[in-house]
Amino acid sequence: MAVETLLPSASPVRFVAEDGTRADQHGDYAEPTKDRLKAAYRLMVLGRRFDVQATALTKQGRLAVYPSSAGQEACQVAAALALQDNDWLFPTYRDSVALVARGLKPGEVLTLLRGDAHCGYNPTETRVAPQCTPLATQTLHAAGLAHAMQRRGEDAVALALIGDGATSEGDFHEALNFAAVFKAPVVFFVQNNRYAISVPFEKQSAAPALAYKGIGYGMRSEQVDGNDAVAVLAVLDDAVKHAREGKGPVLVEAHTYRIDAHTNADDATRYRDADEVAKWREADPLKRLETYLGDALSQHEIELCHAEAEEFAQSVRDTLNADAELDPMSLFDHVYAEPTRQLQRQRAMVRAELEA
Amino acid sequence: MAVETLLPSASPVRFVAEDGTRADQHGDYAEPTKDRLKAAYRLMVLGRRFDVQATALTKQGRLAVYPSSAGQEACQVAAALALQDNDWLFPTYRDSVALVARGLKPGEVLTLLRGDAHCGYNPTETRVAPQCTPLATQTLHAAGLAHAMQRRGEDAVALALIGDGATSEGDFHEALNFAAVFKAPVVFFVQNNRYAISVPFEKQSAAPALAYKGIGYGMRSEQVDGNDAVAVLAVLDDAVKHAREGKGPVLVEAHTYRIDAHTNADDATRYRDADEVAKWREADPLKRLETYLGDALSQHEIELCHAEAEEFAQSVRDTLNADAELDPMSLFDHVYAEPTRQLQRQRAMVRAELEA
Amino acid sequence: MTTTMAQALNAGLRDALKDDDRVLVFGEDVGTLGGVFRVTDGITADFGEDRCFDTPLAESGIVGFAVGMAMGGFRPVVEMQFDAFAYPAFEQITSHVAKLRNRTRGALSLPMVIRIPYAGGIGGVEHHCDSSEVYYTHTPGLRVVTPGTAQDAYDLLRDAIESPDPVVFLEPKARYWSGEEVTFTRSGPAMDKAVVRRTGKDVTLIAYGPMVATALETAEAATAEGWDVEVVDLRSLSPFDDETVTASVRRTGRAVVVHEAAGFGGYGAEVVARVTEQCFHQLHAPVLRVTGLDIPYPAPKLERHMLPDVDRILDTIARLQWADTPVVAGA
Amino acid sequence: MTTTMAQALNAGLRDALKDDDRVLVFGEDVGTLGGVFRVTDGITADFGEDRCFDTPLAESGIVGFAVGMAMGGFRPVVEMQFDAFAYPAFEQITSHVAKLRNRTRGALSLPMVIRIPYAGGIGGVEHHCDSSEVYYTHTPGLRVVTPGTAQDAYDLLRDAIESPDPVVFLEPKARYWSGEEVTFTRSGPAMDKAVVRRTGKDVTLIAYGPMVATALETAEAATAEGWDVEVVDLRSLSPFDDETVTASVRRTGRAVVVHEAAGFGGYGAEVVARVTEQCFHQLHAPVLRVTGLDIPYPAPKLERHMLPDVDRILDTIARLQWADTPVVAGA
Ligand SMILES: Cc1ncc(C[n+]2csc(CCOP(=O)(O)OP(=O)(O)O)c2C)c(N)n1
Ligand SMILES: Cc1ncc(C[n+]2csc(CCOP(=O)(O)OP(=O)(O)O)c2C)c(N)n1
Ligand SMILES: [Mg+2]
Ligand SMILES: [Mg+2]
Repeated sequence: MAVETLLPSASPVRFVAEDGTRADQHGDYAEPTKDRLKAAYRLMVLGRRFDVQATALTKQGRLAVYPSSAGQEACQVAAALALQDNDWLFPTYRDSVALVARGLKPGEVLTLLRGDAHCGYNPTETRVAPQCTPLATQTLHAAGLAHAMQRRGEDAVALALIGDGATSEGDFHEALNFAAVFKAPVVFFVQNNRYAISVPFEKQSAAPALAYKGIGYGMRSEQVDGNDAVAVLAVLDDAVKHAREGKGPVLVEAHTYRIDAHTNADDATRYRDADEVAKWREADPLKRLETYLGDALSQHEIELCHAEAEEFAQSVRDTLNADAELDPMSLFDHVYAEPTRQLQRQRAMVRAELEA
Repeated sequence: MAVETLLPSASPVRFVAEDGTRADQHGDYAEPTKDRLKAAYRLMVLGRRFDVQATALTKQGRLAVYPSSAGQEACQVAAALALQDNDWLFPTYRDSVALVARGLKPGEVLTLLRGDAHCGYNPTETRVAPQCTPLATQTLHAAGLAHAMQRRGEDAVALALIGDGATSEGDFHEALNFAAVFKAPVVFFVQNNRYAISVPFEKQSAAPALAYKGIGYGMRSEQVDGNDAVAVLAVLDDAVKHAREGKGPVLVEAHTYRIDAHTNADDATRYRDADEVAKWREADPLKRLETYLGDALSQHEIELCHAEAEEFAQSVRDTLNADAELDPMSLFDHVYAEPTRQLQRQRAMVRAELEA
Repeated sequence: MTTTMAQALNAGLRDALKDDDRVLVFGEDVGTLGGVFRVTDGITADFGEDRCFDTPLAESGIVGFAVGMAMGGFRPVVEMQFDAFAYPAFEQITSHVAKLRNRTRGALSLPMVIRIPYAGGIGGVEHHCDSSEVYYTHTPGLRVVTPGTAQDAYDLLRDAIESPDPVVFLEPKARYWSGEEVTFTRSGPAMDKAVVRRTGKDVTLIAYGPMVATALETAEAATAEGWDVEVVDLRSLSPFDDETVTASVRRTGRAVVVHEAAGFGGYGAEVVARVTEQCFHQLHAPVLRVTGLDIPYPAPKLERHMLPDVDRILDTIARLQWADTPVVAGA
Repeated sequence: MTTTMAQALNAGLRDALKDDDRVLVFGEDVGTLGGVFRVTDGITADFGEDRCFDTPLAESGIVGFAVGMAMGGFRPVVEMQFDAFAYPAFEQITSHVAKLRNRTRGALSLPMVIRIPYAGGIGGVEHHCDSSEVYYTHTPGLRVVTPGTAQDAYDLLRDAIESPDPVVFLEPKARYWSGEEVTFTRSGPAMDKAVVRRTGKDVTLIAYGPMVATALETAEAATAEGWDVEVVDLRSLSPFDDETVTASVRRTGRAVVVHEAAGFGGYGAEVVARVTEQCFHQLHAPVLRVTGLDIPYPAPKLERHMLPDVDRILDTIARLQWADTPVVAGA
């Protein structure tokens, strides 16, 4: 009923201005420790390098498709850092950098986009759901899983990533409502990168901000500058804590920007100006954090991060340049727990074809 | 962006207190004229009588099922009165009284519930969409139709009725969003009667009120005491005007109560207390309006209303007691504009069976 | 003592809840009310709100939430209130429920049951009477079963809940109130087996769900025409039990498939196609179908013309070229 | 000059927009971008945002909004971005688009087209390659058509937009870039007619959409085996053109149906069932199916094993009991 406590801040939470200086627009949010910020920095460097590498690999045909995270590293890294090992992450196709930040191996992350299999990692072990393509559907899974954890008395939170466009889908609405009614420990984290493929946010929603949807479900909500890693981490830390303490779900919207095209297959020049992109390149989250950290981050540390990222990129290349062994017979393995008679017959057919 | 203008009043708009005295909780809303209120009164008497009659007819097996509007007459009558002839109404199965108030013939209204056909009236002529069963789906049709009218330069508004439970469906969310993005002249009117069959509002939503959903779409919104006919009419008049003037859609939530069971087939004693129902019977919208109108409504006028209602009930009985002629051959008529070969064959089969 | 199908389902849910505390029942009105068909009657009272509860009114929500619950170790049994009201959940069912095991190469499984009261014959208004089986049977990764008897309602529901695969459990709502002696010992055939409900030597009637009783009635009536009709109840629509069905058709040499759903692209087409492929040279006549009409489900007062009945089935049996002079059906 | 299927569709949309100002094109990314497959390329630029525009990202919303627009006198042509992303609209399509004319006894009609790029063969990741035709063909009230050629893409789309009935228009996305000489004069057969694409006397290959080209290739390859293969392109999946198909099968006495969708409960089952019923005594062998496997659509690197190809079709033709010694397929 406390209407005010459900509305987001009137303007996006910020700790750091665009030029890297301190901005005091963060209400009661506590600033993350320098160590945490440095950890974020390291992962953002790694993530960006990974992203560049993956994009390059599409040009060489080693990846079928790649939706870049460029410009959204603050959001994706913070999403991973805000979670503990036993928490669950529900990512979309866009969120490969979050998976890398969560510690998944590049080969595992890229299995889907390379076209080898639908999911390259074990969700139970990693506590990362398969990267989700049918938009917004994963938000319901996150709510259900969070509720399951709550029932089992496990101290685990679920964080669902979702794009601005996908918030228009009915499933997003149903997920927010279920989560709020069941007080499930889930954080819905909208990366509003201003585009759904070619459709700008203005055509997607007439809301003052997507975070204003929270109150309609009785859910706490917040909006944050998505290119300010300090702010995103502070807000997500707080949201995850809120959820973990059993106080209910939280909706967080980060205002950010998709620097690259939707995927390598897309041509963004068809629908937006170079000027707009250039402007947002200036708002680079990585540069901003680096400036803000200033002396807290030595030149040596920066170099170490980049060196590690280069090594990581090399390992990405190595992994992707080796062809994975794929067994056509595996097609029939996990349709049901046991293959049906019909599948056994079809397997025999394919085997015979391969042996012919 | 003007956040405040999008939020509903902090408490439901009211002109009349429960005891029929004046209540000043209506902000800037203008009070409808006495003539309009008397028209509303007349239709509420008529609607209530219709409702009682329809419920009785289920007991005699003349209707397959009937979802009663008892307790919601203020909402349903106001919905009809707020619209002009060329406006469109999108009702649900619950809203037979709104259809009666709109001037549809009882036989037309009850065709669906009698089991004769899916829709008993001509939507194009009456500008009333078929009563909708798949919950929330009609809200999208209303938004689309309103947008169509807007494009054609027709001065027509669409008003979609929907229950509290149905607001949980994804389609409701998508409809609000489409309407807001296209600035369609549509009013979404939620009759929050506190139950979705057996499920109380508390299990349906954690929102402070459903009207708080509006801001999440950038849509004007309001909440109103649904048992105060003066307030409902004032708020809907204003909402329809807003939409008609091209200022965009409006979300209105009326707080009311479903006095009867979900339908005659339901047993509400399984899930709610007699006390609760008794309390709400006291909040009767009809009695409240009658008291409020006081001397403006003569005893003679009241008697005339009741006499008209009795006559109307008689016509309902007459219509329903005569069996409609149903031609099985009509089954094949409107599946496609022209019956396919397959349907022609099936029609021949049924005809042969009937002639055998 | 007779148990109705609704009661047998209720017993099945109760026994499953007792045996396995990962089992949860939820959906619209399944809690305090006990469901609009009373299938969950008394369960919340007896097992607590924790095990059987109402959700907000959103079918995609219910199924998607159940997916998350199943990922989190539970075994959700969810109810869709009516056939057509499962359509909002279609994306969740098709893109997730059916595929999650496959997408994760077995790392995640979804042991969940989606109960759907389906088909007509109860005088329901529009959207309350769809026979929606094909939408599920054509979707790899789902199991689809449907009981034709109260005993099977119990047995199949227990099996479905224990299955490691997601199961769409179709309940023939017109049969909810029909009763018989039911034993709660689970001695029945496996979930994916069809059963011969009545033996006969002239023609095999293949039916499922709401049409099993109609098929048995027809078989009785057919004796008057001198036809000895065998009745097979499919029980499992996906996977299909070829063995039982083809064995029967090979014996009889003739077959008719019966269902309520519209015929075009209906489940019967699959039955005809596979039986014909496997038994072509034992068939004396083409396998025929008796199905619902290819129209939206009619209003209550006309629904009887939609539904296969004894006469329509007998008429079709009569067309099975008994005369040994091939009659060619016109185009 | 060759025109690709995507270009032919673009031309069809343009000509429809020109001829009838009630026609509107909308959906996700169809405006400025011209659609992810560029089918609507340049249309917004040339006809204005008023005639071709982007909507919010919600498929149920798009279809439901289109229903309202059609009730209001427009003729919406909406795009679902990919097959599996039409599933959120399933309730709107099944319960409203298919039924509104029927529910209102003809008072309202819904002249609208739902364009859906479908099927695989383009190396798309999961959920981008479903062959979802059965979900629509089994739903009375919908027309379902699918072009196999660029010429038909133009002709069928124009017909679909002019149809008084709602049409699900399935575009075989793997064929978007395949081209041929196209005339924009609409001299083709009616929307609900199948066509014989190649005459032959030994066996009828029945195909549609993405498999028409594969069927024609197979027919060429079959000459090496001495089989003279007739190829029928169905074009209209619902309603079905019995006349053309059965005339062909009666001539050849053998038939094979080909489609990409999973076989079980697939569209091919309906074709087998009705051809068998109508041509039983002219058939020398059961009508066989070559279909996708009964598994979720595989990842790109394995998709070729899913899809019917020339070899698999030839193998199946070989099983059509040419030897005149009946070979009984095992259970
Ligand atoms: C249900 C559904 N509809 C359509 C698509 C096709 N599609 C893939 S990504 C995308 C845009 C998503 O935009 P947004 O949610 O803003 O996420 P972003 O890509 O910007 O991260 C669309 C339309 C889909 N994957 N799922
Ligand atoms: C999509 C869908 N799901 C379920 C139902 C079954 N059903 C009919 S009415 C109803 C409750 C609706 O409650 P509410 O929206 O509050 O409207 P009310 O009946 O109270 O007017 C339910 C669950 C339906 N008609 N449509
Ligand atoms: Mg986006
Ligand atoms: Mg209600």
